[in-house]
Amino acid sequence: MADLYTITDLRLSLADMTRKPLLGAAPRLEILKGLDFTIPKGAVVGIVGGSGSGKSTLGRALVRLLEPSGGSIRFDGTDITHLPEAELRPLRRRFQMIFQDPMSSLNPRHRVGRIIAEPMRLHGFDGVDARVARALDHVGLPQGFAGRYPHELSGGQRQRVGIARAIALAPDFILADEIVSGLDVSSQAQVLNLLEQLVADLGLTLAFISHDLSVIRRLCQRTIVLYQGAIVEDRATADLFSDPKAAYTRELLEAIPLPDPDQVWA
Amino acid sequence: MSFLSIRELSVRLKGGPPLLRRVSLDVAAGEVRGLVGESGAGKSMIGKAVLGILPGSVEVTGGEIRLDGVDLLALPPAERRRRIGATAALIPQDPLTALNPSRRIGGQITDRLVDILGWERGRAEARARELLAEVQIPEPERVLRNYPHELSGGMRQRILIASAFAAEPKLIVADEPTTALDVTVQKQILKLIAGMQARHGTALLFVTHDLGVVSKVCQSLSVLYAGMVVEDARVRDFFAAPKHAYSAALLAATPKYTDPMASLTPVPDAVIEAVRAEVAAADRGGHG
Amino acid sequence: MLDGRSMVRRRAGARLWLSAGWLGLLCVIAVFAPWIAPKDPLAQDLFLGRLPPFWVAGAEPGYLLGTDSLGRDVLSRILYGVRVALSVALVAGTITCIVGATLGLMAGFLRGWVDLVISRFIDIWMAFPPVLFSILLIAVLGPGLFSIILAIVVIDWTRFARVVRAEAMAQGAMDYVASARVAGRGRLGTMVREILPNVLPTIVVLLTLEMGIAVIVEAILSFVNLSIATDDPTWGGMIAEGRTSVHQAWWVLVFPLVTLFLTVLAFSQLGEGLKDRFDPVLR
Amino acid sequence: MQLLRVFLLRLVTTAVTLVGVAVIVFFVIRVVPGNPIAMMLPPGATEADVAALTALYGLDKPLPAQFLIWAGGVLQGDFGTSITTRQPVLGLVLGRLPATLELSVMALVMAVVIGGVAALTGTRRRGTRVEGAIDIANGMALSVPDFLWGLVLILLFGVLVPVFHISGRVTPSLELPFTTNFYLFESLIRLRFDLWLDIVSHMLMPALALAVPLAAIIGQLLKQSLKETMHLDYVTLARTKGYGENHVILREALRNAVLPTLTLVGVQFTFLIGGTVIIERLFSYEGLGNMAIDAVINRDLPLIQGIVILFAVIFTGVNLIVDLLYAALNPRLRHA
Repeated sequence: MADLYTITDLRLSLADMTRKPLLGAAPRLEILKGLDFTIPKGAVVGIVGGSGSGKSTLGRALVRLLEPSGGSIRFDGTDITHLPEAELRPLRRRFQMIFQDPMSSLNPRHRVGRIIAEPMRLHGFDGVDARVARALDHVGLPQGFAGRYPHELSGGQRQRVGIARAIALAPDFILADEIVSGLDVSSQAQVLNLLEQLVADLGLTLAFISHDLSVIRRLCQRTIVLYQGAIVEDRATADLFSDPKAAYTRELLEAIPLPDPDQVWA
Repeated sequence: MSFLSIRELSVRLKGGPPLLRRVSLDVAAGEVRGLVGESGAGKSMIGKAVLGILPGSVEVTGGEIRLDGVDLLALPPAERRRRIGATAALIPQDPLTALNPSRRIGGQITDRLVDILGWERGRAEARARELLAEVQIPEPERVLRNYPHELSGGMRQRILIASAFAAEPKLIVADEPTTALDVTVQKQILKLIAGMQARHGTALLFVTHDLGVVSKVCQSLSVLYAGMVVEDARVRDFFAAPKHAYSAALLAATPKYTDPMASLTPVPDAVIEAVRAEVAAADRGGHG
Repeated sequence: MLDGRSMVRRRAGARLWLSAGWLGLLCVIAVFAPWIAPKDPLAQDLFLGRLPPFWVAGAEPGYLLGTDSLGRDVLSRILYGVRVALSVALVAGTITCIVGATLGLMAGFLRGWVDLVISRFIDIWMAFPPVLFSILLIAVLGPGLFSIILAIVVIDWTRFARVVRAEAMAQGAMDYVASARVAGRGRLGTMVREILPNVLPTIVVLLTLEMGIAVIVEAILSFVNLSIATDDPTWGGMIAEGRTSVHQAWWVLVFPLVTLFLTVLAFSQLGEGLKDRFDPVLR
Repeated sequence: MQLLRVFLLRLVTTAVTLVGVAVIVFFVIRVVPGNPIAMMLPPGATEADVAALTALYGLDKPLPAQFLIWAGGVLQGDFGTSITTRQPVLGLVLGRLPATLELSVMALVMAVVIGGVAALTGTRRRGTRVEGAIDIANGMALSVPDFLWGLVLILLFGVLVPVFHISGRVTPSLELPFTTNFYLFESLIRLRFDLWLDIVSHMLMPALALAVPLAAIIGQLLKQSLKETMHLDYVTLARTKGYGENHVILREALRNAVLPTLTLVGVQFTFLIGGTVIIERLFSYEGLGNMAIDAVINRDLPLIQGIVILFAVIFTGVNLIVDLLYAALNPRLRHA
């Protein structure tokens, strides 16, 4: 299988303004410290790590919301590492993102129908209304929701709108950044099942960022474990769970409280 | 005898729908009881009612909350406040917002001891040092003079735990105390709380949405749906075989990496409908 | 049922209709002033100077609200004064709003050097005392309606720019802006189609507030005798005259003052009312 | 280190701002059509007057050169000579400054007290009619500017119930033993309470007119800030410790709520000082603002420039002080 993403020595640093000296440049804060990995077409890859691991930064670099400071990101053969916004725009249809907080990522003053339709209009799709209807159908929302505002929906419903917006563009790749962390377990299960179904039906490539290994276990074939901006483990999910190699992965796994009073949790 | 005893507690939004529907539960001295439910189920509301910190927009419409045998709801406000301050404490959810940014750590631990319990300042400060050592904070002397922003999130959570145990309360309400933390830190903090609870023999009301956490720290639990207790069980019995269909579905929806295909099962619509009907029936019964 | 939101809405509704009603009435008066006004507002009659309003002993019939020291009818002068007040409010308010909001939106959303330049200008503008600045400008430009409008725009654009800039910055940090980028929207498109609708309620409130301020600025300039041609009736001019004779003829000050007060209040309440009514999040 | 960096950065931007003000005030008066000399001279001046004045101010030179001459003078404390009084501008301006400063500070104190009490009362009685009444009063006070409040006060307390003076700074017939122009301050120092009362009675109305809008802003912002703070976890935690409402508001919430209010109050205080221009006119109060309007009417160019620069220095100074105060009160910056 060909690789959709090839990431080589990816580095990203930000200026640390809190420690800027009186004169001269602020010291750089290394967020990503040289990552190498690939995402094959059709794969479902989990990216896991604690807070400060750089997983969200990595996600935003993949869809070029952030510009890396070193290394390269190749998307389907094209080097997008430093591609200017104007040249990036036609490519953007092909990699989409679903955000963690649907309340903030859906424009509060636009109706759901417009939120889903707008990206398609930008990319010159025809028959947009029919496509909006189909996208709503795909994520299991009734057609009437097109006329509602985001604040009129529940958390799980909003997240479905986020998914509908992403899949409506028929992208090759979707990045899901902690999309169930704000939801209750019952909506969590529903959204995950939906995503699993869509990925299979539409043949999508998915990168799923989460702090929750249990969710990754369910959804992803391969898992990348990040710790303080570096990859500590990158393996098939089943292997990673049965025989974790990195000390941090082991620590993560052992810390998870299973719903089972007999679990040894030392 | 149970130290905390809630009987038929009903709370509603002023002029609005009920938030708690005749909730009854007991916490024995030294026992840890989990309060579980999805958001909006009313689990935090129970903790707030016990501690007398219900928001101004809600009102208690009936029932009693007996703390050490005394019905808190029957006391005048000032007396109730003093009594709660002297016998109960809160471990809050978010360590980043639960410490006053403009006051030193020391004062925030000792204030209750000095102002409410009338301790001498020196004795209170000695107690604070002792507690910080107990929650494994290095250099307690220095930390007492720090402001919150100078400490990490994990340190702040430890300080809040120390502060909760300061007056040797008989009951502590822990309101999702680890939800904001990474799993690895969560484990340390849960172990710390459990250890302190056992050593001090404190009763603990543990509010959480995570059944995994409940199975680690609690001896009994109450499952809530729409402000109603649908199941009240010992932890071992519950995880072996939940009695109510809704709690069984909740358990099935909980992620479990050891058995991925059997976890994360959505709660079936039929179960939701059934439990809603149950709530409606209880409401009718309550009014009829 | 005692629902907090519905109570807020009822109060908002009342003030919206009251203020819109008052301003609507002023518009009608402005258009039909010559037919409504009982007297010629410029006609002087020294024998009828300082007549009190109709309910006070010594009043002349026909002069409902009395006369000023030159014997001019107070009521007619107030009615004619509406014309200047409203044209300044609407024209100056709108232009100031467009200029200031555009600059603020650009500074807050585009950031970078655009923000640097605009912010520096805002800082410099904030270091001028606005009243003195406007008096100075009128002195330089010469009196007249156009000068007043220009002075208001030149001085008050920062009111919009400052607030809109801050708001646009806050909105720019929201994920819906990032998601517009992911969808492939350009910067200008994002600014106009995504950010602007979210900043609009703030702009509307500022706009109506500014209309009230414009009326006041005109009054202040009339008060220091620098507004439009001196004998045209303006509320500020009447107030200036009323101030000098307040101990002899309070009505010359009171009636234009009350009119001005209500108008300014109506403009600001209109803005608050509109914001509450058209906010989809509140609705 | 952080504090020092913030301070130095602010100092630089302040300097840039002041230069900007100087440039603008200089060119606005000259670039716009109209002969500045003709503007400066009273009507009836002769050709010779015009020529003499032109040479005196170096107005025959190109504009940038003129600016440099003027700016060079300003840096050495030479603001030129007033056309109308033939006295040095600096002396005139500094002579009036105390009157305006006393008025502004008095207004600020009144605004803080009124606004603070309103905010605390509104928070203590939140959800009741008292809070509703405070909100309505705040809304009214906020939407009507100082000029109108001044007129309302003149009518109410100068005409209807004439209890306060509505004109001047002090009763003209009084003998003034003062050596400085800080009358309010000096009368206190000299224990001349009779004079002090007279001065206060003159200042009260203009100061109140200036204070009302600012009081409303403080009341509204601080109350909102307090209300938000009251929902924070550390306040809730304090309640569970057994503390009552007053303690929680004053000790836990107030200090943290004051910080966000403070920065806005700084800007608003400069608006208040700007408001003295028209309020002094309204109450015939002999301060800087009243002098400024006279200067404009008399086309006294050097005096106008001097006053505008002085106002700009005060405004930027106030903002600088507020920023430093904010840093000093904020433990995050203080102990960084």
